Amino acid sequence: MQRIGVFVCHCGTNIAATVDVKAVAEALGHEAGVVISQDYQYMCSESGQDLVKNAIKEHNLTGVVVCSCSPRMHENTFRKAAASAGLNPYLVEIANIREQCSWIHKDIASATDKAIVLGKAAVAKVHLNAPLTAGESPVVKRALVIGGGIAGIQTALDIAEAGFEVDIVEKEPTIGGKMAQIDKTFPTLDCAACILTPKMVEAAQNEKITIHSFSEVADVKGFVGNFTVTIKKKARFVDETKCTGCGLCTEKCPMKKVPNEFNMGLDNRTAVYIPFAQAVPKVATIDPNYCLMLKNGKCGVCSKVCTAGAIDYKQTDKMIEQKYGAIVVATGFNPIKPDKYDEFAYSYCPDVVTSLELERLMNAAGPNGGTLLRPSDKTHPHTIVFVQCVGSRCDDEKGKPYCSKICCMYTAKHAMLIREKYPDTEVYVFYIDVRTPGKNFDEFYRRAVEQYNVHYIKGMVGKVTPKADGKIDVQASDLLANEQLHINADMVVLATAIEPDKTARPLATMLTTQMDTNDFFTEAHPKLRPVESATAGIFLSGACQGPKDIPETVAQASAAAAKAIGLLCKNSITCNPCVAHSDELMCNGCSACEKVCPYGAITYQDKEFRMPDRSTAIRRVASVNPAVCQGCGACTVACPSGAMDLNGFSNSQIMAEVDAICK
Amino acid sequence: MQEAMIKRAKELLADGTVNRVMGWKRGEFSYDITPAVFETAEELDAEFVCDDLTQANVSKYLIKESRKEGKILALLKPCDTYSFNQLVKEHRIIRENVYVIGIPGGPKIDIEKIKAKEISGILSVKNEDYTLKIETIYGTETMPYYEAISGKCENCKSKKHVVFDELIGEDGDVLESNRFEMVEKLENMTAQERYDFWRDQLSKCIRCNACRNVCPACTCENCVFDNPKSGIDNKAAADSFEENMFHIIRAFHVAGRCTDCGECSRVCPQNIPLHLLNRKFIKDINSLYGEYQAGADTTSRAPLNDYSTDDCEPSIVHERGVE
Amino acid sequence: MLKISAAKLNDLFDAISAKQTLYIPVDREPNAAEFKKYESGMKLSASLNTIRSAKDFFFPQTENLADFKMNGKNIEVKDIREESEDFVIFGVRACDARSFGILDKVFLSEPVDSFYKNRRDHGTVVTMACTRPSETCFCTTFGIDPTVPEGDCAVFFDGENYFFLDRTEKGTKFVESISDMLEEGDASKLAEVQENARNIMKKLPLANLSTDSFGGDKLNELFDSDKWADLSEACIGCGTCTFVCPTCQCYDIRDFNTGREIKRFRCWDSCMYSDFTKMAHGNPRTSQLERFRQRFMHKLVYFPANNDGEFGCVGCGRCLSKCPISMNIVKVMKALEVK
Amino acid sequence: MQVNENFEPVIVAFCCNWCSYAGADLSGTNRLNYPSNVKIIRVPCSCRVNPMFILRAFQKGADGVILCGCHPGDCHYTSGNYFTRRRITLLYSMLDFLGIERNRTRLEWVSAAEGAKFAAVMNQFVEDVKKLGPNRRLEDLRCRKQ
Amino acid sequence: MNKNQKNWIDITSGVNVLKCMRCGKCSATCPSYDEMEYHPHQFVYMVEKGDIEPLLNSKSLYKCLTCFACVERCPRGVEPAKVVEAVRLTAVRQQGNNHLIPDMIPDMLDDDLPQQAIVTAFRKYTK
Repeated sequence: MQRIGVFVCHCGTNIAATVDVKAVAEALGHEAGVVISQDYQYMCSESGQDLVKNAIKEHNLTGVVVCSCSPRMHENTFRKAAASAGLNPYLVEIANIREQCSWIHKDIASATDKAIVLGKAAVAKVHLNAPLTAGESPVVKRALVIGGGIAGIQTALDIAEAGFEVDIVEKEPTIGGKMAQIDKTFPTLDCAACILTPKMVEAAQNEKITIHSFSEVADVKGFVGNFTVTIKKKARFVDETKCTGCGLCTEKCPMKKVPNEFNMGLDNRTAVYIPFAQAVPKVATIDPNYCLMLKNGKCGVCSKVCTAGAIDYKQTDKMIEQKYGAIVVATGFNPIKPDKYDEFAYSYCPDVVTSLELERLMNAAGPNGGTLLRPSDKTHPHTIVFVQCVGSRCDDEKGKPYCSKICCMYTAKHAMLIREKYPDTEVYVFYIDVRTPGKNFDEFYRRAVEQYNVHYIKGMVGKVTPKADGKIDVQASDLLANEQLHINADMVVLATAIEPDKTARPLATMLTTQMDTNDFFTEAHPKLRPVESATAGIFLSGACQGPKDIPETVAQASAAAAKAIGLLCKNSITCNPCVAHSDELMCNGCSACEKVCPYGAITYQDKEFRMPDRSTAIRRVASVNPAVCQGCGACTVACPSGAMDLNGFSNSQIMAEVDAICK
Repeated sequence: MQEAMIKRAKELLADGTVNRVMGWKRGEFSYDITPAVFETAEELDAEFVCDDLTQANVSKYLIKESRKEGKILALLKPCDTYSFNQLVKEHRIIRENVYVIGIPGGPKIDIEKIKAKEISGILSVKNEDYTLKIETIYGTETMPYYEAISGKCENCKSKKHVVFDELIGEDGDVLESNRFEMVEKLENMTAQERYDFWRDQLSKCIRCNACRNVCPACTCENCVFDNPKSGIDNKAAADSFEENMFHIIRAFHVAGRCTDCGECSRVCPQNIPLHLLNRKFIKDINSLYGEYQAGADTTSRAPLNDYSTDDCEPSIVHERGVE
Repeated sequence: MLKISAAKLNDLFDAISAKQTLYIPVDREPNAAEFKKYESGMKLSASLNTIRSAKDFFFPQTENLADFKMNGKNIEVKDIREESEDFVIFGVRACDARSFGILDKVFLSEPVDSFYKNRRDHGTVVTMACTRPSETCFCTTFGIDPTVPEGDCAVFFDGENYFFLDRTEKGTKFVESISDMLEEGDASKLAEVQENARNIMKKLPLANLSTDSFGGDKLNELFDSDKWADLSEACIGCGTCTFVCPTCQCYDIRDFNTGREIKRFRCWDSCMYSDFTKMAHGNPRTSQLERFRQRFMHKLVYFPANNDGEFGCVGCGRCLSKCPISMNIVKVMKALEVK
Repeated sequence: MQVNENFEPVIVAFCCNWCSYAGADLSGTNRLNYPSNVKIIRVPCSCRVNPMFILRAFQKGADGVILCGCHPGDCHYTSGNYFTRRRITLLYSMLDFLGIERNRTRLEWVSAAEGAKFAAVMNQFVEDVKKLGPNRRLEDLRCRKQ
Repeated sequence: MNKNQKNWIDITSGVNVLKCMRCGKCSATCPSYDEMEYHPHQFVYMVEKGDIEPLLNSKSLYKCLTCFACVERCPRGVEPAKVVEAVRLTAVRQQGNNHLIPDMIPDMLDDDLPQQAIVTAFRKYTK
């Protein structure tokens, strides 16, 4: 026989003003199984909790119903109180008579009636509550970082620092990401390479870190603490262990007309290549789309010149499988291609460039060795126009709806650098708003205006027209002067929007994490859990979660690392016990539940059963991994036989509530 | 055709491909045909029957039979292959243990249709060039073949065998049928008319469970209506609600899995048009989530175990037809 | 014999129903007759028989037995029994009429089922002689003469007139109550009609079905027969045969919680169901073979063993036409027959 | 149609824990009124709601049943409410097919931020059900309140 | 501020002027800019404020070629040309019934008339 205690809270006057709490306690006291029914001023206070605890001990309660505020508020409080009094915490039910009763009704009679019904429903439910014990699942002490940009590198370094093994998977031949392509960084104007490359080397040299460059994540199985990831190591046709990175092959390769991705296609590289001098790992890669040997079987020069014998034309993609306890996503961003904005003439005028292209043009390791020259005729530009918000802040059809966040600052940086190095050059920046929220950011922008005399014009460029004389006519509006301008420019630089990497969406599917409509990963909570995904054990680092500058990226990378370390430190994790479970005797093995499970928590086994007619039979039955199951209950409805049920929200419990309410 | 089936079955038994044959056995009269498993050539010769009156869908028996020792030969009509395939998809039938021969389908004759013409004392029914010659105790009667076509064959959806190891006779195509005609007619009624129609029909239900037990989609190890733990178990329709409840839940449980084989309505002793409930779901699924034929393949996702982010809202119910 | 012309039959029905509730078989749709409460203008079905048997009148499919309430630790029981009203069932066939005798043996022997008895006491069974049997009929196998049915009052139709023969006290009272509408008539043509029907009975395909191999003393050999496996193989375990059967009398008692009180009710059960007579330890008959065997053993062996050799089947043929897979008592009897 | 002014319908609302239940809490926090006829049952996700529960509510005396979940795309469990949407669309369509009044059932998406919407939805729903009167077409006579 | 007028313009243009983020790209792109007293971005801004009277009285109204460049290039999909058109219609309606009807156009066609103007007329009167 159940022995249930009911505790009705006044919540000061919050409840008691509209609900006759004494009447509620009295009415619920008559319910079957209820042995004690009390009311109290503040049930969540220490003395209120003591009331519950004492009653549990004194009356040897088998269930507790607290009629109070929302369970979202104090369910845990009362569960803990019950546990400390020796009652299983899952034998506590809350009847929400504040948010869903006293606060919305004015009439005392009807509010009291409703509170009684809600209380009865909770009593009916608690009759069927079963003690639940949270399970434990072991944690594999190794983390995976997907993406080897500054975010991934920082996360990996921090995790390794804490003493855990980390693998970085980078799809390009080298780690470094976008930061490696940048010349100087705002607002300090220090050289990006000078601060990034030491970190790259550190990552390479750290014993705890394994870098899988030129690799991709092919499959993710498992769950928090116990992911099994398949990594595809793409064939680079060079034996990583043998290549010394001497670069001889890249010098001798006869195929020299390959667009150089690292320099944004502004110059060429060879078919066998090392992306840049400080690449990590410094290993050559053969581009099978251009290599004459791989395409036609005729050449083999690199193989001949390689003293290490590292060239291997027969190399194939390799799959490696590894277990991880935590996964950090750091897939980063790409600038969009501004092709579709005809008015900016990007697709046909070589002197209209994107900001990242300008970075390369100005970089000492770039195509012009650091001298800013127009791509078309390699002359020195005297008038440069910067256009802000290209593809950002648009409506959905025209581009990205969000602000790309970094453009205002890097444009100020570019303008300043140009004015500093080439004082004879006039620089115009067309802006809609200048957004500089960040430490020393506005000061930086003001310097561009005040110290470097960059012409900031509020207005947008409407049309860019290349002219026969090689000049570019830039037609724009100056909103403050209320006039339309024509600027005879030599170069136009577009501050293009940034978007998540294309690989992010398929990856999100594999990880069962959520994404927003722009393909940025969604954090578990925008304020309280900004570096975790909603899927346990998956963390977010850097621009994959939203546009970020370098300091923010590094901060988030370290935060994600801290979260991952927090997980990896545990030997095992406690699981939510309100999970689905399958009654094997009733399971048909039809796979319906598996199809609707968003977490892949359901697997099937062939098991031998003694059937009702005393025969034995091998049957396919479902089993739920309680560590993976999040307890949504989708499977319970998909299951036609009712073999699937959910702890804490079982069919019989919900029906008991329905019955009590409809009575 | 029956001879060809017996001949081929005997060959397969003889060469050891199969050790049993799932077929039909003749009865006391020409129409009381019982699904049966044959183990020898002699049994086949003596009792096997597959004629115009052989209606039963035997695919559900193969759940159990495919779990026995050795391989069984199943003779499946086109509509039966859909049920069979759906059961393979749901891991209920072990495909490797069944050798499937696709046999021609209907239209089959339903004896009830003949009896409805007030022809009684039926001793035999012969199809003579699409006229039925019916010998009765009270003399010989005739009626056109098409007037006696079984309800389940009236709106045949397909003559195609979706799964087979070999065929006897030819394979056909998926047909254009007007099988949703009656559903549409009901949809166009007022809610009160629909309510009256279904009250009239479902109040006839005696909860004999024939529809459930014959249904190839109802293969639960333990049906929720038999399971006291489910909270909705009941043995009898003690109230009109329970008549509704049983049929709504049953139709919902087979929604997206029902191949529209028509067995439920065929076996109902009270002639309740139960298939209309299933067809309503099929029609809704087709129109709201794209054409889907359960059993047509073994790989696609069942519509209720699938979704699209731009699915319609349930308010679509309010926007359609008559209230 | 007292008679009424066919043309006046409905006047008679109107007269009866004015005094008490009258049930007659009517056609719901072709070949689907059912007993309905008579309302003026309803036409007596010409079908041989109804889909459901007439047993519902005395042993309904579901029946509320008692209501009770939990009040703290007390149970408050409400006796809801009420005296039944008088009623007449008209047009019961000989097979169903005999089935009442079989049900009586179960429900009226000690302890008497008061719910059943109440209805039985108040119901008058007016039977109708068969003139046009069907191929599925085999009542003669169980010693029933369909041309002279049992019941409180038997009615015979010669094509023009309905003749009334009272067979019990209740029947006499019934005939008296309608005597003002009846007239004395010439029953000579009736003998011819009966003779004709008897001749047809002899020619029926199941006319030679015999019960010689069955009975209370054949328990062991029949129970252990190796034929059951084959016979039950196709059985899908539905309750169609049981629920259309006029003699099946098993029921289950269940409780239904309405939220305010608990209704204890009984409902027909079927030995074909997997949860039939399920107890704490499980089901005593775990396979469909055992359940299938139970049904036929009960009708052909256990029932006669306890009831002076009377079989638990009346040969109405309903299970022959309604079984989804066409397995039935005739096939079972033929298979188990000792030749 | 005659409207019984005194008719107080029993309304069962199933609310998912993450959005709609929180939305209901929010309407309480904001002191937004809706009738006390509405009684909420908390479920982890709208996809936990079995059609059986909805029918059970009608059986035991509910006059209207409303199901609330996160907006499509916002499900805490990624996809739960998409399954809900299909299941419930088909179920409601079937109930309509059987002649059950359309306005007795509803599905609404209410986020944790939409306290006002929650109250508005409930006000509207109760009003609609009041117009329909007591549930007669899908009731169990044994459970009818005398 | 004339609320009715503003509402009418909002409805007839189908434009939500609140979507404007004041980037001025419409004016940057406008071929008739120099001819205008009020520029496309000002049309949007002034309609938003309900400051419509000056627009109705300005010749700018008739300088818009309805070339749709601003519609094409507006990053926010505001469609300034439709706002201008709506203001123009307001002016037309205020003039009573003495405005141009489509049937009158063929007679008025001039060989020297720029192609653009004809297209504009078509756009304007086939709306």
